Amino acid sequence: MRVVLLLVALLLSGPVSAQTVVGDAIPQSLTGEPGDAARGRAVVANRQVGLCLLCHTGPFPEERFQGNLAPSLSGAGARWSEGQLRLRVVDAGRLNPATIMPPYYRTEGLERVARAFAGKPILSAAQVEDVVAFLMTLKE
Amino acid sequence: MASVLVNVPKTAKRGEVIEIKTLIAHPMETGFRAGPNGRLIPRDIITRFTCVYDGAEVFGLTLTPAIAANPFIAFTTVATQSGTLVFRWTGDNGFSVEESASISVE
Amino acid sequence: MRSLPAIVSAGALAVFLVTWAMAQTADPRRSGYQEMGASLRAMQDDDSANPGMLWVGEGRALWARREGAAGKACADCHAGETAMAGVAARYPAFDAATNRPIDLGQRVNRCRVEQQKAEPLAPESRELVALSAFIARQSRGQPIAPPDDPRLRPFVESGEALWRQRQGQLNLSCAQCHDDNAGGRLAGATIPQGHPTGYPIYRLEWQAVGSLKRRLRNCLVGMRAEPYAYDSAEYAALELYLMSRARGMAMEAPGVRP
Amino acid sequence: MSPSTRRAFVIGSAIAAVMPLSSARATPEQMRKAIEAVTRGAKINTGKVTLDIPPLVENGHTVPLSVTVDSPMTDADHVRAIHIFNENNPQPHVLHANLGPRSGRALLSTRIKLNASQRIVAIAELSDGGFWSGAAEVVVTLAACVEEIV
Repeated sequence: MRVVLLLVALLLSGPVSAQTVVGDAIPQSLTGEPGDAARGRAVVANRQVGLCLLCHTGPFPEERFQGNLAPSLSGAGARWSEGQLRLRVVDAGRLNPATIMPPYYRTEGLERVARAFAGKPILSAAQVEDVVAFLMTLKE
Repeated sequence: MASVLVNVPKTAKRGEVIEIKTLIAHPMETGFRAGPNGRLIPRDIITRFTCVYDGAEVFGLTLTPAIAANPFIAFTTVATQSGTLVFRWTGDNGFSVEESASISVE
Repeated sequence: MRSLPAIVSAGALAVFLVTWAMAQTADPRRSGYQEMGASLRAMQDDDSANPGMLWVGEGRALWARREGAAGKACADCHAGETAMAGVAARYPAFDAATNRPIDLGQRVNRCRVEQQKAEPLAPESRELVALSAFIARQSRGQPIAPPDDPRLRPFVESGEALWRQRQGQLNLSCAQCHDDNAGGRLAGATIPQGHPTGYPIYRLEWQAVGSLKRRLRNCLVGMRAEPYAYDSAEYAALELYLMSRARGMAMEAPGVRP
Repeated sequence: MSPSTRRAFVIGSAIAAVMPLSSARATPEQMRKAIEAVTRGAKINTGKVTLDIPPLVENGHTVPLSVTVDSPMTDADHVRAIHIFNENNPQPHVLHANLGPRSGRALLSTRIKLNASQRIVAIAELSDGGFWSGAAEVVVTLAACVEEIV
């Protein structure tokens, strides 16, 4: 058990773990585990962590002042597969280089990142999985 | 140096209601905010503003941390006679500023 | 000397005329002033309610104060409330001594060092911001008029390149928000087009007056990018590009912005 | 400044800077008690008081507010005091102003801080001992591109 934990720690200690892109999707979980939709909802709604509602609207009746720069998150889980959502969260720029959507799980190829954030992705692998799990619940 | 702006009409007719506007530079630190070290920044606010005109206090305001920084206070008074309006702001840490403006009443 | 109310109404009239003229030519550019609610517009419009005027007043006092080994005041050379009219509308300008553009605050410091024999003021210090506000106030209503100096052209171009460069952990460029998505809502805030019409501005978020550089710094911090040093060539280039982009728009200093 | 102390990186949320401690917030109940402390339990009539405050506030740091009271402001019939209360800042009693017949009109303008959308109440104390009130609902939006505390 101790050995396994150590391996996980090593894998997660790098800036980002490897991802395999297949078509327009990342089929495999970044952590090897399914995410938690409730935690994912909290990440999406948090304006300091997920930042999502600065640009997107979504089914968050308790959240005032959602942005209108990007499509509504409602129905995301019906429009896209889990793997497609994962790639869009990890690095939407791979699908649309001009997107304003930040790359949530990429540390390479960024310019002049503030010292406090250098080498760190916006979300951890576990947070990405939680967000993907939550988005998959948005069927309408 | 506390920076102050008061706007009082130079002249008025006797009995006319005049509007007075004041601004004063002050941080109005609430005492509820944490500084960069995580500790609360001590309260530093103006607590009282008065206007004395023709020997009487014609307006007074008690301020709390909820008043915005660089307080703006506007009110009215009746032009009674030519003379001086004296404005005074007092507050935490011995803050005390006085400014005056003269008015000519016909 | 003209009375202050006369200057105020002349300035307000000029703002109106420039804005009106722009409306006639269907200029799509909008000042951040136009994105604000009525109460904040009223706060800017009334000099006896605009908190930025506190800084203008401090700047006026500093303008008249003797400084440095030369014992000279700014007012000894530039007397009166209108001596600097139009000047802020023409900065940043090319500085032959350093072969690069300098902004208004840097120009004030040049005068302090060379004429007053005084220490330069720190960038974004209360004194420098106050002096800048006093100077910029004298250009209110005048059209933004960056100098047509060929030596500035490469800096305008590098400023535009910086404007379009993605940066920070969020990988955003200025242009993505303020060109492509201006008028949209970032959470509760309407994204302005980013014209430097009101600087220095009293920003409610700061509860103080600050320069365009401080505002640019805010955006960089928001993008999670490393801010430039205050006296860097990058800010001067960005300022220069923004002034050229806003050419002809009316100066509003001291503006009020959320 | 160490990274952990920065409040930066926040594109939204001016709230932390205004009043960071959620435990320090007042409640509608505390506002009711603060009002009672002023009126000493007297009946509060609705009317006469107009509270002018923008329904949509762009930054809670500085919210312009005006109160006018319908009163002749004579020796016999005038407003003695105007109070402002809120239900969500750390302290419910925001200010009180002393007025009198020499005010000419019952008018007060100032600017306050609001840490969230909430209800604001203005109460006027008249020379006959009566209390009158007016209220307004205010929605506070979040500032964009907030700077860290310097």
